[in-house]
Amino acid sequence: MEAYTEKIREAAQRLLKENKVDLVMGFQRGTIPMMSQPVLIRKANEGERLHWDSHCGSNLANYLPKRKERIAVVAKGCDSRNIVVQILENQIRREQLYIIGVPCLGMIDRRQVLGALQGREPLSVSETNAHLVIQGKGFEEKLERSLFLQDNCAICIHRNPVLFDELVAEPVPEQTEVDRYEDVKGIEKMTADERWQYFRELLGPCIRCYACRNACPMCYCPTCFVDESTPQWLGKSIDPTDTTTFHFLRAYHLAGRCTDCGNCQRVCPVGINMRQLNKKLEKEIKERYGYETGRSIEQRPPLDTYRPDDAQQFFK
Amino acid sequence: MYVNPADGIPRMAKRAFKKAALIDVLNRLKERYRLYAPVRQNDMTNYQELASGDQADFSASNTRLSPKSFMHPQSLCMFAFGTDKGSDQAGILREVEKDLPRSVVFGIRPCDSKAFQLVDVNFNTPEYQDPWWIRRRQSTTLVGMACNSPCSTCFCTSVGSGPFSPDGLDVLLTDLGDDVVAEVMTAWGSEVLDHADIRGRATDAMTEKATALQQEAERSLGSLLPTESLREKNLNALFNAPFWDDVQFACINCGVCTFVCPTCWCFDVQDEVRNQQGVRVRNWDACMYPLFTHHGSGHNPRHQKLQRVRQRFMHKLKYFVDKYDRGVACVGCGRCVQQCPVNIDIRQLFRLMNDFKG
Amino acid sequence: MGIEPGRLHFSWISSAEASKFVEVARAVSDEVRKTGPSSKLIKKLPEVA
Amino acid sequence: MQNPYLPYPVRIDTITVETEDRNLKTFKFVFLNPEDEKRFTYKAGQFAELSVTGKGEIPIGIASSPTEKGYLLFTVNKVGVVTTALHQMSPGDIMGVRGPLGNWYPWEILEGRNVVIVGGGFAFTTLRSSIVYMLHPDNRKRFGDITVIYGARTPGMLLYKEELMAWERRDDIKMHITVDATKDPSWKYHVGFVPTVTKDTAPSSENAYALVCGPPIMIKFTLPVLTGLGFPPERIITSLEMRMKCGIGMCGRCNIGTEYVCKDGPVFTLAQLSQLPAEY
Repeated sequence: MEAYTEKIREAAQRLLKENKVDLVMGFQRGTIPMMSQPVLIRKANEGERLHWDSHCGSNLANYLPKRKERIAVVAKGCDSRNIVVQILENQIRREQLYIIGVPCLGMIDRRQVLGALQGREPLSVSETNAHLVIQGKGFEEKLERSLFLQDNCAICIHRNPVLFDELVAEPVPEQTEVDRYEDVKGIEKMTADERWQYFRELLGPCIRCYACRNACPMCYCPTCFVDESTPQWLGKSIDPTDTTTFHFLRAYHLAGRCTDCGNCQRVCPVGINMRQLNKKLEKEIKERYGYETGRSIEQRPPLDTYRPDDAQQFFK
Repeated sequence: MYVNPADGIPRMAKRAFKKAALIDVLNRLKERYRLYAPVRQNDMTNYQELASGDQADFSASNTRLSPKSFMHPQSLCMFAFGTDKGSDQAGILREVEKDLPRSVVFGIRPCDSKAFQLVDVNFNTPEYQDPWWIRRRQSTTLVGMACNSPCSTCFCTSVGSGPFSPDGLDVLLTDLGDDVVAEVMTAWGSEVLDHADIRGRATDAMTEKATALQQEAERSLGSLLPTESLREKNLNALFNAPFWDDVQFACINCGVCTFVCPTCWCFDVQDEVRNQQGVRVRNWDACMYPLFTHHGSGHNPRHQKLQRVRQRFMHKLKYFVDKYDRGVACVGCGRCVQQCPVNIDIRQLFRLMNDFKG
Repeated sequence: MGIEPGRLHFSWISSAEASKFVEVARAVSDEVRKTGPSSKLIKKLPEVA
Repeated sequence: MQNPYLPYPVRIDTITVETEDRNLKTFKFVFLNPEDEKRFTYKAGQFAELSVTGKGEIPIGIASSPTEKGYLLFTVNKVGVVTTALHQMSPGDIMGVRGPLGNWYPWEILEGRNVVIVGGGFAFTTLRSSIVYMLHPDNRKRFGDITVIYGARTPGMLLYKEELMAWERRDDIKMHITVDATKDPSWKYHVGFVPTVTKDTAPSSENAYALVCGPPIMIKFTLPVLTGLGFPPERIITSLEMRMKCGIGMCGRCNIGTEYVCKDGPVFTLAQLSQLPAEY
């Protein structure tokens, strides 16, 4: 990880010094364990602020849409796929970007670690390739890194950036033996009523803070449908019908656009796994159109193209 | 007008009970009160009404969500109305009766009770009194639990509170391990202890142990965040300080910090109508959202993220300080530090703002 | 989502296909009527404090 | 305990279309309960929340004067959800008025002074209230010279045209009505922007206060003119607009720095505003 940090700093300083970019988007070390903060660097001498570790789960593509500058951006596999979609959707131009790709072994799920510590507070966390070493008041724990990945990272099959100008390390091996849709298949097997109940409970704790929406690099609409006032589509209270509608509609808006970067689930203050909605749609798109989101800027997404042989068995 | 029952009542002798009897205490209170306590659900602890079988859990320093919704529910029905033009009541609002039996929030932390006192200055003013806030304040007894082991993100001692502070509480409990010391602050508090049948006197040894725990907890919070210069800082200079640009970059403009904050009180008012029946509802709102200040004309005085991020911190650490002269609008619970998805840390803002030269 | 099967239909009808529209509309309304009144995603007055 | 969020029920008595684009209407409300009218004691410069059930509330300056008994006047521009609903209502409909809210022009201080009123467009409502208040026979002698500079884009966009003409004919008030442009050959008043007319007519700043309300662009260019005429910032008074909900300083959205526009304002002197962040 330290090697990654060194490479990122070196690239940032070089690019700024050579005036290849106007600014660099990366991460700085967090103020609490297992956290990091997205940071924007404009001067080469500020490059030392940049940092990398397994707690850089935020998706920096979220900060790109509509920016005009020449930007170097640090991107994991998922982030790079979001950048691809943003380029396809004309939110940013490829020529503006210098992508510092980070081959990724998965980001740590802070909440899972905190859960495993059962109330004991981590005061410092360090990592090796295989382990997290957690120190707190009167204890030290060594946790196996692979058991504490974010849910989306554990089933990620594109860990290496798909679009980049340089990589900070050799590509990592991709995971091949994972079933991305195990949970979705379980939900598909439910009856309509069971499914309804399941989603009610899944989304019940939602406090409508919109962190999931705002953390999503694909949620860049100038005015979100929940914020429209003429007409107002949705109530603003925590009424379950409104809350459910918000999550369902947002999921549909992301059909064929979500890369499962997991940022929505990561930021949710009440721990809702709304990714299950997105993954169902991802599965449909993959099965019907053979399309995986954000793999290439050459290929238009299936939902903005028409082919006579498009699957349409749901039409009557 | 709401009067804080703490006013003018001397602190009474301390009582004590065996911690093993806590379940009995809660059961007795359940018979007399609507009883709320922290309950663990998966990896988070939150307040909920204790139903039979629920186990109260006081191990978390802080609940994930603050207890502010006891006084200021996230969504609250203010008025009801009919929209049938044929009715003589069309267009007329009527208040909705609320079921507000005497309640006890058991195990609230001192920072959170202090937060209620701070928010009182917004909802209970000389000119206007917010009926819903005040009725809930009046119907709720706060039984606090001192914090023996504050988190590393806690900073209550920096902002005029403390892990053992009795501010805003009716009773302060201290967990000594085998025994629990109960210090009564108000008549409401003494009533709760009577109903819980907690009558034994705390021994001197217990009191000494509680004091030692207090000192240890306060010491563990470390050095104080700087706040002493906030008041004298020039408001406009601070407003125009260059650091806001750096502070705001990471912000994604979600409402997490404001929704988990025990002192964020902003709300929106919305009408909803179904089948000629309508309600006027108020919902938590947040200064992080562009819509919060968006004029009907399209003009928005805070259309940029920087302006909204600045508003939140300026409000807590400067506007509130200047307007009410009772310190910052922050109780140091650390929830926003823990929950901000992009690690914007209010403790950094204390330093930046307090130490700003210019 | 848990919406009963039979409540949601998709069809592709050109603006020139008036008779197909009538046909589909009739078929859809018949089928939806068979499923009875919906109990899901029905917005009532907000269920709040 | 009086619930400060509960509006007084009122009946719409009359609705007058004010402007040629029909976007501004003046609503005359009569209280359903006479005791509510007694509670609603206001001063010129205050506002109220107009409540339309099912749509919400909207803060609007009170256009009637405290000297006009038995009714309230509000002139409403159609911009958003509530104002559009309001524009679709009819005389006889019941709705709500909550207030009076906010502070007022400093009548205690204005007594014995010359008053210069500068208004633009549809922001003339509380200024109308002020003029009617000062011109009332009981009050007129309490004030010195009254000068009014009021402009709109065209003659058809002026509010309260009949009253403007009536004031024109009086000799105890100096009227300078202006329009940005007009093709009407019979227009016998000023043509030009409000700041220019202010500069040209040059009302004296001696013992005078200026009340200024209008669109931001008008305010921006008028303030330097008034300063040039010798008005110190303490004697230039304006009224601000903000998105509001509660109107009583609780919902948190309308602050400029430490001040809630709904409760601590909407009336501020230029001197006060200079101490606050320029965020409005």
